[in-house]
Amino acid sequence: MPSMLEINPEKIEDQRLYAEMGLKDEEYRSICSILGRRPNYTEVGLFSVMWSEHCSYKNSKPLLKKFPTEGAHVLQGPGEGAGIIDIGDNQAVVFKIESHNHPSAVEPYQGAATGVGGILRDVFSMGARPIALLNSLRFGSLSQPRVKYLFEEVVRGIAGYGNCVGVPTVGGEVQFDDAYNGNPLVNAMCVGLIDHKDIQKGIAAGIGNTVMYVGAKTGRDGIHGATFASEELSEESEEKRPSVQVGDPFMEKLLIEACLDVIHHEALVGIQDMGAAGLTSSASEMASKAGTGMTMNLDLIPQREQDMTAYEMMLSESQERMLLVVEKGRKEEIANVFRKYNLEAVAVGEVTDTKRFRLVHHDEVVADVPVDSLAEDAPVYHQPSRIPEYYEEFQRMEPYVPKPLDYLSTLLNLLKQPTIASKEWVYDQYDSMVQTNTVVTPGSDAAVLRVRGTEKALAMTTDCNSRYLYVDPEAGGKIAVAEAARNIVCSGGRPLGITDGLNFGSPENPEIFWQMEKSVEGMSEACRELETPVIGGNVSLYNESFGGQAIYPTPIVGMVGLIDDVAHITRSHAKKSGDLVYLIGDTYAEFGGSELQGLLEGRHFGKAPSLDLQTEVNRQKQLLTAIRSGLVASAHDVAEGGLAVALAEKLFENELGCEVILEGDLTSELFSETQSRFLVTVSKENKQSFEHIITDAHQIGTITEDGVYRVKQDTVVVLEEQTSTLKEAWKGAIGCLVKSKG
Amino acid sequence: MHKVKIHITLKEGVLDPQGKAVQNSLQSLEYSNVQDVRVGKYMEVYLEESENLESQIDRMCDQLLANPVIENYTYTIEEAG
Amino acid sequence: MHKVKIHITLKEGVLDPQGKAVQNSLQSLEYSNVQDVRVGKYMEVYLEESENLESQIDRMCDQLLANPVIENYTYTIEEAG
Amino acid sequence: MKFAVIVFPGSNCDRDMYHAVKDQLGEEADLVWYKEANLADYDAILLPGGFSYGDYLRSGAIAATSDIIAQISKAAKAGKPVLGVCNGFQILLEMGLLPGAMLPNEKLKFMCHYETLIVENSDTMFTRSYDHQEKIEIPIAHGDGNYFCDEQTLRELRDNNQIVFTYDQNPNGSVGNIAGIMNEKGNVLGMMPHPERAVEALLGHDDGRRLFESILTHWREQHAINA
Ligand SMILES: Nc1ncnc2c1ncn2[C@@H]1O[C@H](COP(=O)(O)OP(=O)(O)O)[C@@H](O)[C@H]1O
Ligand SMILES: [Mg+2]
Repeated sequence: MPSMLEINPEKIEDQRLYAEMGLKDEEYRSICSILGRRPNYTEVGLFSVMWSEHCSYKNSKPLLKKFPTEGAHVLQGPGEGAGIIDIGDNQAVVFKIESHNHPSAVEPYQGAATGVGGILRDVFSMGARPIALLNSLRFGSLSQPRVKYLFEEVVRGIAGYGNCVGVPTVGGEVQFDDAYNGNPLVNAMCVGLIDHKDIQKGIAAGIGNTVMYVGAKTGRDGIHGATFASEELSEESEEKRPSVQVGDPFMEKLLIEACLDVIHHEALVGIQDMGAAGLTSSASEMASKAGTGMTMNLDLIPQREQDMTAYEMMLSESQERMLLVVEKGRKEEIANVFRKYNLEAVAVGEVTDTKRFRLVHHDEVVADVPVDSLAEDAPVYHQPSRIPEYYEEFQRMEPYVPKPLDYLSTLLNLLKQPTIASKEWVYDQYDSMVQTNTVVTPGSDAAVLRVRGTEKALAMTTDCNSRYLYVDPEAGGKIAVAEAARNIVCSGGRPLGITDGLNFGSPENPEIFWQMEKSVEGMSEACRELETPVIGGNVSLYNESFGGQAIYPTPIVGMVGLIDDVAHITRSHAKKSGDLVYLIGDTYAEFGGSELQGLLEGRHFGKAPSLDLQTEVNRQKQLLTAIRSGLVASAHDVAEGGLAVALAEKLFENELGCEVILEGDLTSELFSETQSRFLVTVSKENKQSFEHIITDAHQIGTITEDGVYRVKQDTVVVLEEQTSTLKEAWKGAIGCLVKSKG
Repeated sequence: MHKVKIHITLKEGVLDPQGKAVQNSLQSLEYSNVQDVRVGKYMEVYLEESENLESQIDRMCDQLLANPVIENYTYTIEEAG
Repeated sequence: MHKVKIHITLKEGVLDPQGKAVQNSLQSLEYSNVQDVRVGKYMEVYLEESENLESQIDRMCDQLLANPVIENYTYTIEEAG
Repeated sequence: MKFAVIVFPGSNCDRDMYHAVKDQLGEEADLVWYKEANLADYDAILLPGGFSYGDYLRSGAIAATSDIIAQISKAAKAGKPVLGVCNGFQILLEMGLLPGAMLPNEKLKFMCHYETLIVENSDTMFTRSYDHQEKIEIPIAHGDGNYFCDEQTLRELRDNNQIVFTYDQNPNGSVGNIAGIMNEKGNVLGMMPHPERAVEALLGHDDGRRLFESILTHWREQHAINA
């Protein structure tokens, strides 16, 4: 019973009560030796949340070190609420991704909504105005009623929160695969814009300064949320959590405006959101970063419930709360800023020079531990890693080649796969236009927002094809980064950097740890070659379903790019008939992990498509040059479903037709998922200049007026259908699956 | 025919932002004697005769009408024309 | 202290999209004996003692809690600890 | 001309409205926080979209009880143009300045995309720059945009030419395909679609621009007469 504060330290040790909070025996012993005594109940609680994977990255730290994090334009790398990259004119872009997988599995609406709320706070606590939200979602098969429910509620939750706070949700991705049946993934990304001079830090500097609490009152929500997020989902986890966190986007909206006001107040020293592990992590991290200590009087914490214990208050994950450090004697001025928005800011503590984290409740010291021991001294585990049997087998296999097929019905089936089908059912529920900066709304390769008052624009996307990562985590990791960059480049942007959301199974399983290791290595290499440093991210482990089945390795890449001039903004859709269709890059028979393989075989195996990073970099540079020279009418990367699908997607928006002539093995030409390819349209006048810049572009056909999708081999028509028929299949597929019974 | 009146309320301890907003609004409208407000749902379900009516309603509530993670429900059954 | 239980329901003749959606879901979950569903709101308002309690509650409902164009309300008053 | 954009707690299209007037129309505009309002000096009142008070209880209901409402009513009575968009429309309904009420969208989902509107009445201070029955592209973004009124009210709206915009393809179940209505006097307009989101070709369409231009032209004429 967590509320029984007076369970004495001896009993905690004797009955190993610390284990129930997620601490291992050796971790408990190490706490005893740090303190020179046994910790009391509250203190065990503090350590248990701060030393959880979610807060300490104890299993993933050694891997995260591999990421390149530096670059000429990086103003803030990993470590603060969100990373920051310079975009010129004394402005910068701030972004970060975060997972809310486990809460969403239990209560999908609130889980997703509070995920959005949390990532927003990470961004505005840096002093940035949130300008866009994206997300990346994974669900099991839509034929299962529970999955349908999760999918509908997660989307509704994201919409409910994002729409209310007035930050447009401009993009994302959704994939469906049996690997996520018991464990959906809900990752939310926020992008913000900031003037250099406004950049804030979460530090508790200045001995004697005042610690202030702002926002929603503390309730008993989500106690042990952080440890919960670090454990495998079990039947009991539904019981374990007394109450789910409920989000209040209205409160968040007030907090955004108030915090963006208060950062201009000279008495503000530091500001941080209360995320996972609530008060404990925000307070101890702020002090630890400043090299100070902190004392808090818990009687002063605004409380929603009666008789809350110190343990409950410190571990509560009530939403919409912020912690501020302000100059001594000036709390009234700060409180006034918040009062305008009907928010209360209350003094709850003081910065000390003791380097200790000291909590007083009802006139008693209820915790007194070294600050760094919470925030810095969590153990680091180097988990053993082992190559999985399945991977070695996949590597030994002969290349998978699909049996001969009917091209048209294959294309129709692919377009109806929920992973490929139009995501309009999803993004129509998101307000993608509020703030009136969205130039390219969902439905193209990347979303694009202009930067008001300048000629510039920002392109942004989330990407990760976890099927490739399953068959080959290293190759898949590279591809995830490269694909994100392709989407940015196709939109006319230069990739600036990434934030990553690492979603994996249990790191204590050596084969899973191997997947983590290889994914990170692949991503790191791609980031180095593409010059997109990792400026922040999030780790979500133990994503396994009831049966202990781990999800596919899913390291999501959130990427932002800079478009120098709004005139360069390019969309994926073909614009007009008569334009020439080019395929950039060559095609090989690569089907391991492909949509077609999934469709025909019901599973994924073999080798992932190969990726040559040098080729990738060169093509992206050339394409960007051509776009900036005004030579490209539309650009789209070739991804799931291969050229046949990419071509169809190009025609839908304006219901145009095409006549394309292909040579060689048509199954591969149409459906292979060879990497580093782009499909672009170019107006006739620009033919020569375009071909001059792009060295490996093949003109494969033209856009036509008649609204017919037509592919020929030599002079023989091999695939022909009305674009509108294809579009109908693609557009309605997800809505149909959601509605259908079963 | 039966008319089933179902009340769905948030479990204790679960944040009720809507209730709070209504409470604040009432208080600022000079109803200063308002102490607390909780907002829930009320449904009227009209059901044809069936066996095991109660267990059927329980299942409906558990499966669809209420979210057992954060909500409680109660109901009463009346005869309806 | 009083606990006021307020029921707010849509007037007859006003379309109830939520009720319809719930009804359809129930029917598709094999509760084919469901004839009709109406969804409304249920509020619990805790009030300190005051004079003219009933007329106060009426005013609250008219001013804020219910929209007379589309909704009706009823309430009951209980004593609360 | 001087516009007041009223900001309630939870408004979120306030800046969009402000930019539409200030940057696109080139007229004066202020963001006016609901607590500190004195509206006497303004020539027009704009109620922006968003989720005032979280849209808890009913969209717009709580905002419609705040102190500033009296001043908005006063401005409306004085004949000043009052435009409520989306949540602003919902507030006007809850205030009783316009008849009817909003229900949740028929499909119970929030929707955000462009819709084709038909200008049913181009003889108003808000729509004089449009042609009668002209089709225009304006985005919607709402969860509770299903306009309801009883038959009697609908008849009156029709008889008095108070229906200003209808949807070409009804997206939300609104009675009579109604997208926007005005009061009898013609100076208070409420509409669910967002004209302030459609004032720049860069963002897709600029059909919304003429709505603001209409208000300005009307005001200039009035002033020329009065002066
Ligand atoms: N969960 C989502 N939220 C918002 N937009 C989405 C979501 N999923 C997909 N989209 C949008 O749909 C379009 C197509 O997505 P996708 O097929 O994943 O494109 P790509 O393969 O080019 O990354 C993109 O514009 C994307 O932003
Ligand atoms: Mg793409």
